[in-house]
Amino acid sequence: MKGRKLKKGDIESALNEFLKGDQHLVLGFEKGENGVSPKIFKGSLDHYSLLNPVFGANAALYLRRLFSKGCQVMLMLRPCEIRAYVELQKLTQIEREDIIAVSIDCPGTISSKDKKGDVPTEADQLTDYFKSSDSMRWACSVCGERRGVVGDAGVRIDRNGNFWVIPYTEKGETLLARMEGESEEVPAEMLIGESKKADKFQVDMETFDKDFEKCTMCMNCRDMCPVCYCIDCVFHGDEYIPKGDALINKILRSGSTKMPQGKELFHLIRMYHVSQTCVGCGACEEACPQGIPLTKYFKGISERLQGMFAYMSGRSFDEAIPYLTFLEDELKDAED
Amino acid sequence: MGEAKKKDGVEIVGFACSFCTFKASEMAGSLRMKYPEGVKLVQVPCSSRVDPAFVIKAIFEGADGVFVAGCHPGDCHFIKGNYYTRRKIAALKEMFDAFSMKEKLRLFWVSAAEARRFVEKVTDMHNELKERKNEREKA
Amino acid sequence: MKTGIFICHCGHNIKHTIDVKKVSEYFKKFPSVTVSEDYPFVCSEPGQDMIRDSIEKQGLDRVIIASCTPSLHGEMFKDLLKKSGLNPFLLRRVSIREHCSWVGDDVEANTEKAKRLILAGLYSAAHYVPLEEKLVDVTKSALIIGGGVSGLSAAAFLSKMGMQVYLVEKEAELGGHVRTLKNIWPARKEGKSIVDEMVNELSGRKNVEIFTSTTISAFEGFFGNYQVTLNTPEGEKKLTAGGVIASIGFSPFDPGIKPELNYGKDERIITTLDFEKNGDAIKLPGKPRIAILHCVGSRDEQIGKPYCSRVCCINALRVAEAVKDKYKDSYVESFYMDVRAHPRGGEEYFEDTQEKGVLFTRANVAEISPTPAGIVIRGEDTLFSETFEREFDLVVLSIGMSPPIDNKLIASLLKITLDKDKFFLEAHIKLRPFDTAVKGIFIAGSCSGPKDVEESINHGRASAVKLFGFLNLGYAYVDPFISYVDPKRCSGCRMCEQACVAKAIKYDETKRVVHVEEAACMGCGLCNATCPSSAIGLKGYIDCMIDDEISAFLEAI
Amino acid sequence: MSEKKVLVVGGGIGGITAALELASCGVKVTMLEEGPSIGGRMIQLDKTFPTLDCSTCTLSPKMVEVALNRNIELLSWAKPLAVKKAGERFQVTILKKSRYVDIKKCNACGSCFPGCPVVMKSEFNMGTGPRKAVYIPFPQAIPNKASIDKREDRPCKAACVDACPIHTNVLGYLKHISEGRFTDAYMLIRATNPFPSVCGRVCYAPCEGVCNRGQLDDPLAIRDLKRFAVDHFDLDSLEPPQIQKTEKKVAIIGAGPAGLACAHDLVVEGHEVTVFEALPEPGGMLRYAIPEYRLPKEELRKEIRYIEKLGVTIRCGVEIGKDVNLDTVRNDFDAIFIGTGAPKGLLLGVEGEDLPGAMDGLQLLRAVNSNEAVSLGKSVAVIGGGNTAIDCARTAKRLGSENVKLIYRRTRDEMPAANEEIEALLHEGIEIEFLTTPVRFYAEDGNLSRMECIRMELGEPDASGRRRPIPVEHSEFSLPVNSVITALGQATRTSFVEGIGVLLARNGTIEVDPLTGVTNIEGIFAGGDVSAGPAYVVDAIAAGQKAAKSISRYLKGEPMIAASPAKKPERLSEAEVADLTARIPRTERARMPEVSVEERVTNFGEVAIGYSPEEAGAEASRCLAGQIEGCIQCGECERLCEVKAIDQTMQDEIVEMEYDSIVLAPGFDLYDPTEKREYGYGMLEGVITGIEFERICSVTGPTGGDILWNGKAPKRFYFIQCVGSRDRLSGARFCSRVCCMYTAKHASIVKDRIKDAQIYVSYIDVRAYGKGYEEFYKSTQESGTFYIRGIPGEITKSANGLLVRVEDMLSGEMLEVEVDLVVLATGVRPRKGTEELCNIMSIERDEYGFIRVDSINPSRTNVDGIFVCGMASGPKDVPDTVASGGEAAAECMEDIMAEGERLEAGGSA
Repeated sequence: MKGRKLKKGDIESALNEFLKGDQHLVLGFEKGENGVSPKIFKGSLDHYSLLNPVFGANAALYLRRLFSKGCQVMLMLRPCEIRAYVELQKLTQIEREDIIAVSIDCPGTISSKDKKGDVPTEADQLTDYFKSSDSMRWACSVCGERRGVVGDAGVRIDRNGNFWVIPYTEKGETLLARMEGESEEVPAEMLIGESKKADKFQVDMETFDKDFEKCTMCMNCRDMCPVCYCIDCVFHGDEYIPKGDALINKILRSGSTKMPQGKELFHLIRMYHVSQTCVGCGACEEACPQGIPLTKYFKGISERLQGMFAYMSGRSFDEAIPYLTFLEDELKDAED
Repeated sequence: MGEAKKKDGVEIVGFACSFCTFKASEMAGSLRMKYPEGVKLVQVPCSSRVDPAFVIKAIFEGADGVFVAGCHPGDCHFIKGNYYTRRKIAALKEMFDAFSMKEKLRLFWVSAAEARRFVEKVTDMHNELKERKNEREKA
Repeated sequence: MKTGIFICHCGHNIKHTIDVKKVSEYFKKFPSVTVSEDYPFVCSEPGQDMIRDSIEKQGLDRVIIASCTPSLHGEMFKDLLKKSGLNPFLLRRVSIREHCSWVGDDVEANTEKAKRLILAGLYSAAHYVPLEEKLVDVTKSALIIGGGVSGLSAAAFLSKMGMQVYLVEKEAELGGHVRTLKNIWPARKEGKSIVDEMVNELSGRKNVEIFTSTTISAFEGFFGNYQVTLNTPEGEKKLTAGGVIASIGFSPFDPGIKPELNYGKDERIITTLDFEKNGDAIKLPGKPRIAILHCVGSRDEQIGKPYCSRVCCINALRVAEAVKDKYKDSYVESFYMDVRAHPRGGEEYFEDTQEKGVLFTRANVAEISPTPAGIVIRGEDTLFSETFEREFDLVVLSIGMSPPIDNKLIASLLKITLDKDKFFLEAHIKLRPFDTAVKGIFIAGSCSGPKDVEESINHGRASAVKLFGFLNLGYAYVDPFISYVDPKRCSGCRMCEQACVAKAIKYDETKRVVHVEEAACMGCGLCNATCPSSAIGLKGYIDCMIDDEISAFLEAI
Repeated sequence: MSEKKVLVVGGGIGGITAALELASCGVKVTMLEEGPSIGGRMIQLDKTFPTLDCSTCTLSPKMVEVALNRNIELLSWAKPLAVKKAGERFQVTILKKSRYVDIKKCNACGSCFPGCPVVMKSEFNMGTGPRKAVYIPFPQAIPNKASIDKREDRPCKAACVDACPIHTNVLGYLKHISEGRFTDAYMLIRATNPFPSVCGRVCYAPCEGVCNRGQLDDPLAIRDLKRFAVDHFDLDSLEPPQIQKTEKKVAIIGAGPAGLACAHDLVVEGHEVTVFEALPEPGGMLRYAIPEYRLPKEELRKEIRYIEKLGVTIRCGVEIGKDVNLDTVRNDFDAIFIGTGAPKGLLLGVEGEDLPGAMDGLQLLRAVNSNEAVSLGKSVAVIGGGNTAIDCARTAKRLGSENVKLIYRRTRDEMPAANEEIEALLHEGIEIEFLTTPVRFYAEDGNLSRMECIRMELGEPDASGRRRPIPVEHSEFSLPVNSVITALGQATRTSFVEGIGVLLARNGTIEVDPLTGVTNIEGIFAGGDVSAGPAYVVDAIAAGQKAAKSISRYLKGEPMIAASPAKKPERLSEAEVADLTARIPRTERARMPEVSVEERVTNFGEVAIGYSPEEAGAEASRCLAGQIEGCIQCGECERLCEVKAIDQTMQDEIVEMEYDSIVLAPGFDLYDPTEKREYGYGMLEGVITGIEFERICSVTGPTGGDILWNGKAPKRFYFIQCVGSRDRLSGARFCSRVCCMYTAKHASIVKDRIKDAQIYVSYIDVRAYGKGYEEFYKSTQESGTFYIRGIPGEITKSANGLLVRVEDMLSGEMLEVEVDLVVLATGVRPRKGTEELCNIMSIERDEYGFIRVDSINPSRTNVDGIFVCGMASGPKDVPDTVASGGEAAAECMEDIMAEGERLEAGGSA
C-alpha cells in the first residue's frame, strides 16, 4: 500500500489549502482552553487538533441528514466516527458526493465524564498516557478498529511519529493532490496496530436485568447513537411501549405493571435495529445518566451478528447491509 | 421477565406464512393431528413479514417460545422473501444465543403438504420448552 | 366500536371439544363487543341471516367469525358483509376448527385457546380499516425486446389482440438465429420462410412499430407505465409501455474457448450452425468421412457450462441425416455422451438416423487435430473402454447455447435477475416460467434457457398471453393488501427499497422519502419488517395488529 | 361485443394454466374435470425436479385461483358427451355426474368418512392407500367437497335396516366383516346400539326375517355376525370419547335396556345422568330374565361398565316410590325417564295356582340368575308359548329336572317364541303339549303333585289375528308335576307415578307418544315395556334412544320433533329376484356352531359358540349390498353429516352449452408394466411403478412421507428407466421425456431420507435436457446414486429381496444386484378416454394415440377452434406443459377474437 509521508504541520496546511475553496468546510477537532472538542472549521483552521483524546459524542451524529449540494466537507475524524458516517451514507442519511472522509489513527479516548486535568493530545504521548493509566474508555479498549483505515483516506502514524496519509478511494486521491511530495510504500508496522479479536459476547437475562435495573427509559442512549437515525422512532408510538390511555388499557387487561416497563423491549429491539450498523463507539454509554454498561451489550451483540455475515459496519462503502441482501446458498443450519 | 402473569402451560407463539406453513397447519387440523394447545399461530402473508421486534415482544410478554415458519428456501411465493427471513431470524437467534435463551426461538421450513412435519416441529419445541420449564420450577 | 362475534359449532366439529357457550358468554363483557353469539352452523342460510340481521339492526362495524379455517367459505362471508352493507375487509375469520377443536382433545384447554384466538381477532380487527380493491390505469402497449422468433410470435399475438406493440431489435434484420437455418426439424422448413411469414404478418399492422438496429438506453417506471428510451438510428425515441417481454435469445457457443478442438484453425472443422448456413457449399470427397461431436459447450463444468443445451443432439442428428441423404456411401460417426432425442418425434428420428447407417459412438473426445490427410479425432470409447484415433474429412461440432450477450445489460435495465448460468431467471421454474420478479416484465424464448424453434415460438405466444391478461382491460386491480408509506415517519433510508423483491418501492429525491408503486407491490410485507420505524406498513398486517395479536395470546385473562 | 366462452377439458396443470390465462384475458371459461378434484397428475407428485420443491405448495395456490376466479366455472365430475359445430361455435353436451353431496352445504369436515363401510383404493394414492366410498381425494382438493363414489344401484332393498327398530347399519357392518375389518364392524354397530353383545345374542332379529337375500336363498345370519363382531372386540379397552358437559341433570328410573340406552345417549350429549334401579344389579330383564346360556352375564356387565365409564351413575337397590319419592327426584333433576319395564308375571287364574311348587316364570329366572338355589323336582310343566316359557323350560332342564314339558294352548304355528328357540328346545328333548291348557292344580303333602289339563281346538281368529283356542269338552286329562311354571305374559308396576298425575292406560302402561316418549307431564318421559307393554330388547333400546333425543331437545328448549315413522321394509320384485338369481350363485347360510346337546343341558354355559373369522367372512359376503363396487347406500354418511349435505337422490345431469372454442387437456396415464413379465410387476412383491413410489414418498400419501412398502423400510433401491418408452415391443418408440428426471428425483429423495440407502439406476441415455436438469442429474450421481448403463433382463425373487440381473454396458460386466425395492420408471400413455374424447370431436390422433398437432403451432389440432395442451399431445415436463397451456390459450384467443376486438369483461379474481 502506498501513501505519503508527512509531518504534522503538512496536514494542517493541506487542510487550510482545502478551506480556501468556496463553501469548503472541515469537521475536525479544536484544542480549546478546556480541552479538545469537535468543531466545524470554515475559512481556515484555528487551534486545530488532529486527535481528540476525549469522547463525548460520535461526531457522525452531526452529519445525519446532510444533503447540502455544492458544499464540500472534509471529515477529519476517528475511525469509529468515519465508520458511522459510512453506514449512514449507506442509509441515505448523508450524501457521499460532497464529503471526503478521513479516518485518523486513534490511540484511544477517555470518557468526557472522567476527564480530569490535562490529557495529552499527541499520539505518542497519548499512547504512553494510556499505558500508564487505566483511564481509557472501555469501548476504546475493546475497539475493533482504531486504525485510520476506513473512509476515503486515512491518517496513520508510524512508530517514528511520522504521519502518513493513505488514499482509499478516488476522493482520497484528491486530498493527496493538495499535498507535497511523492507516494511511497507505507511501513507494515504502525503505532496503532490491529485490534485483538474480542471474545464472543455472552450474557444471560438475569445479568441483563441487573445491569439495566437503573434504566429510567430516558432514551438518551438512542438519541446519541450515531446510527439510530430514524426520524420517528417506533418507541414513540404505542405498539411496544404503551403510554397514557394505552398503558392503562394494557394494565387493565393484564394486571399490575412495574414502571418504567418495556426496558427489555426497548433495548433488545434497538439492539437488533442497530445490530448491523453499530460501530461500537460507546456513545450510548457516554450518554447514559445512569452509567449502564451499554457498550458491552450493543457492541457484543453487533459483533456477533455482523460476524455471521462476515460484515463489519463502516468497513467499506460497497458492502450491503446484511439484512438487505442474501445468498441462496447460505445459513444451511438456520432451520431448527 | 415480563409483566404478564405466568401461565401454567407452555405458551408458544408461531408466525406462519399463508402459503406454506399456515396451509400445513390447516391440513394438520383436517387430518385431526394433535399438538399442544399452547401453540398459537399468527398468520402472515410471508415469513419475511415477521419483524424481529414481534419475536422480542412475544418473549417479553410471557411467551415461552416463538417460532417463525415459512416455505422452504427457494419455494417462497413471493420469490425471495424467505431468504431475507432466514438472514434476519438467524441473526435474531444469534442474539438470543448471546442472551442465553437460544431455545426460545426457532425457525422452521414447512411446506403446504407437510402437516406431519409441522406437528412434529411444534410438538418437539413444546416438549423441550416444557422440560426446561419443569427443570426450572424444580430448581 | 361495534364488533359482532359469531362462533360456529360446526355441528359437532367445534362444539365437541370447545365450550362454545362459555366462549360466546366470555366476549359479551367486552365493551367493544355488541353481539357475541354461538350458532350450530354459521355458514348455513339461517346462520348467515343472523349475521346479516345483526349487522343491519345493531349497526356492527366489525365482524368476527370464529369457525373453520379462513380459506374455506372465505369469499362467501365476504359477500355476506358486502350484501349487508359493510366493507368486506372489516371481516375477521378466526380458525377455531382446524387450529383448535381438531388439534386438541382437552375441552378446557381448547376453550381457553379458542378464547385467545378470538381475542387476537378482536384486538387485531380493532385496527381494521375499510379497504378497496383499487384500480390503476395501465397503458395497453407492450415493449418486446428482441426480434427473434419468440419476440415475433409475441408481437404477432399482441397486435392481433389489438395492443400497441413496440418491437426492438438491435440487429438490422429481424429473425434472430432462425433466419439463418436451412432446414428446421421437425417442421422441415427453411428458417427464413418461417421468419418472413412472421415478419409479413407484422409489417402491415398499424399497431406495430418495429425498431431495428436499436438499443434501449433507459428504462424507468413501473407496471402498467414503463418509460422507455430507445436509441434508434434516427436518434433518441421515448415511449410508454404497459409491460415488457424480453426475448433476447441466446448466443451460440464459441468453440474457440476449447483450444483442443482447433476450431477456426482449419476449415474442415465447423459448427452445426456453420453447417446449417453453408452446408451445401462444403466440398467433400465422394465417400466422405464425417464426424459429429455432441455436447460442445454443454455439460462441461470446466468451461462453466454445466447445463445441457437441449437442442444440440437433434441438431447433430440433422447434420448426420443431411450428409447421409446427400452421400449414400458416406461414413458418419456421431460421438455422444447421451443422445437426448427428447422432443416429440425425436426418438423416432434418432432411430431412423441410426437405420440410415449413422454410427453412434459413446465417447469422450480428447483432441481434434487437423492433418493434411484429414482431421484426426482421438478419444476414448466409453462403452468398450478403449481409446481410438480416427481420421475424418469433416468434423461438425454440435455447439450449445450460451446466454445472450446483452443479458447483463438488459437485466440491469429491467431490474430482473440472472440465474447461475447467466440466463434470465424466471419467477418459478415450473409454474411461472415467463414471469420475473418484476410485475409486467416477462421473459420468453431461449434467453431464459436453451429452447428449440418450436418451443421458442410457443414461449413467445404464451408469455404474450400472460402480458395481455395483465394489460387488456386498460386498468388493473390492485390487491388491497399492499404496502403504504407514512411519509411523516419515513427517514428515507431506502432499506425497504433495497430489499423489495418486486422493486415496487421508489425513492423521491426531493422529498427524501419513499413511496410504493401500488400496482407493482406483491404484498409480502418484507419492507414492513425491514423498516426500523415502521414508516412503511403492509395493509391488513400492520404492526399494531400483529402486536396486539401477540398480546392477546399472552396477556392474563 | 359478445361474451366469449371457452371450454377447457381437464383440470391438470395444463388445463389450469390455459384456463387461468384465458380468464385473465376476460374470456369466460368452463373447466370440466372428470374426477372429484382438479390438480391432475402434478398434485400427486411429492416433489418436482429439479428444484425439489413441494408439488402441493406450488400447485395448490393455482388451484385455489381457479376456484376463486370469477371468469372460471369449475365443474368437477363432468365430461363432454358430444360436440356439434353450431355456426362458428361449438355445441357441447356435458355430463355432470352426480357427487351425491350438496357442495353448497358440505364444509369438508370429514365427519362422514370414518363411518363409511366401503373401503376402496385411493386413486390419488395410485392404490397404495385406501379411501372410503365417501371421500375427499386429498386435503387440498378443489373443490374441497366430499363426493360419494356410487357406481351402481344397490341390488337389494336393505329391508334389514328398515326392519330394525334402531336401524342398525347392517349392510355396513356386514361389508366390514366380509373384508376383515372386524373392529370397524363393531364400531359401526356400536354407533347406533349401546348393547351389541346383547343384540348379537338374544335379538329376535326382525332384519333376518325380511332380508332380501332370503328371497333368493337363505337370509343372512345378521345377528350371529353381530355376535361375531362383538367377540372380536374388547370393549373394556375402548376409551370413552371427550364429552362436554351441559350441566343438565336427568334421572332414569329403571336400569333395563330402555333406561340404559336412554342414559347412554344422554350422557354422550353431555348431560349428567343418574339411573335408579330397584334390584341389586343393573340390566333389568337382560340381567334377571334371560338365562346365562343365552346371554352370559359377564357380557352384559361389560356393556354396562362402558356406560358407566361414559359417566352414567347407576344407583342400584333404590326403588322409586319406596326408597325415594318421585317428587324428590323431580325436584333434583331437570328431566326424568321412566323405563321400569313390565316386571310382573300374569296369572292363569285357575285353582291351585298359589300352591307351593307353582311359580311365575320371571320369578324362576330371577332366582336362577341370582344364583339362588332352586329345586324344581323331577317333572316340570311350563305353561306358555313365548320366549320366556322356553327359557324357563330350558332352565328347568339345566336345573336337573328330567321330565320337562311345555304346555301351550294353541299350535306351533301360533307360538310367539322364536322358531330357533323352539327348535333348540325340542333339540334338548323337551316336549310340547300343544292345544292344551291347565285347569287346576292338585297338591299332595302340601306340595304340587298333579295338574289337570284340557285339550283345546282353534276357533275363529281373535283381535290379535291368531285363532282363538276353544276348550274341547270332556277332554280333561291329568299330568304328574312337581313344579309348574307359568310364563303367560308380563305386566307393569306403575303405581308410583300416579301420585304426580302421569296418565296410565287401562292395562297399567304409561301413556306416551310412541314417536317421542313424551308423557302428559312436562319433563317426564317414558319408554320400553312400561309404556308399550312387553316386547323385545331391541324395541326397548329404540324406545330409550327416542326418548333420549326428545329429552335432549327438551333440555335445550327446542321443540319436540318426532322421529319420522320408519320406512316399511321392502321386498324385491319378482323380476329383481329372477335377475339376481341368475347373477348370484346360490349359497347357504352358515350355521353358528353350538355346544352339543349332551353337554349343554348339564350347565348354564353359552350354547352358541360363534363363527370363526373365515366363516363370518364368507357369511357376511353373501350380503347382496356387498356384491357391488362403490357406495352401498347404507346411509351412514347421511346419519353422520350434520349439515345434511348428503343427497342420495341426486341424479346425473346432462346439459347443453355453447362455446366459441375448446381446449383439450385430458392429460396422461402411465404405462402399465404388467405385460413386461421380466420385471414381474404385479407378481413380485416389491416391484412398483414410479408413480406408486411417488405416493409412498409423499407427505400427503398413505405413509405420511416415510418410504415404506408393505410396512417395511427398504434400504436398497433399483430404478429402471425407459419402461414402456423407447420400446417397440410395448408399442412406444417415443421417449417419455420425464422418466429420466423423475428417477433422478426419486433417487435424491431416497438419499435425502435414508442416509445409508443403496441406489441403482439403470438407463439407456440420461435425458436431462431442461433448465437445471443436467446439474440435478450430476448432483444425484455425485451424492452416491449408482448409474448403470443397461436395462435389466430379469428380476427374480431372492433370499432377502429381489435379484436384478443387468449387463453394465460400460464395463461389459454382468451384474447381479440384490435390492429391496424395484421402481419402474414407466412411460407416458394417452389418458384413458382420450380416444372417446377425440372421437366425439373428430380429432385425429397419432400412432400412439396422442392428439396429433401441428409442428410449429403445437396446440392446433386438425379441427379449427379446438386446441390441445399438456401431455395429451405427447410427453412433456411441467414447464413445457405450462408453456403449452399458455400457448394453447394464445392460439385460442387468436381464434375467438375478431381482429382488434377488445375484451371488456373483468379478469381479476
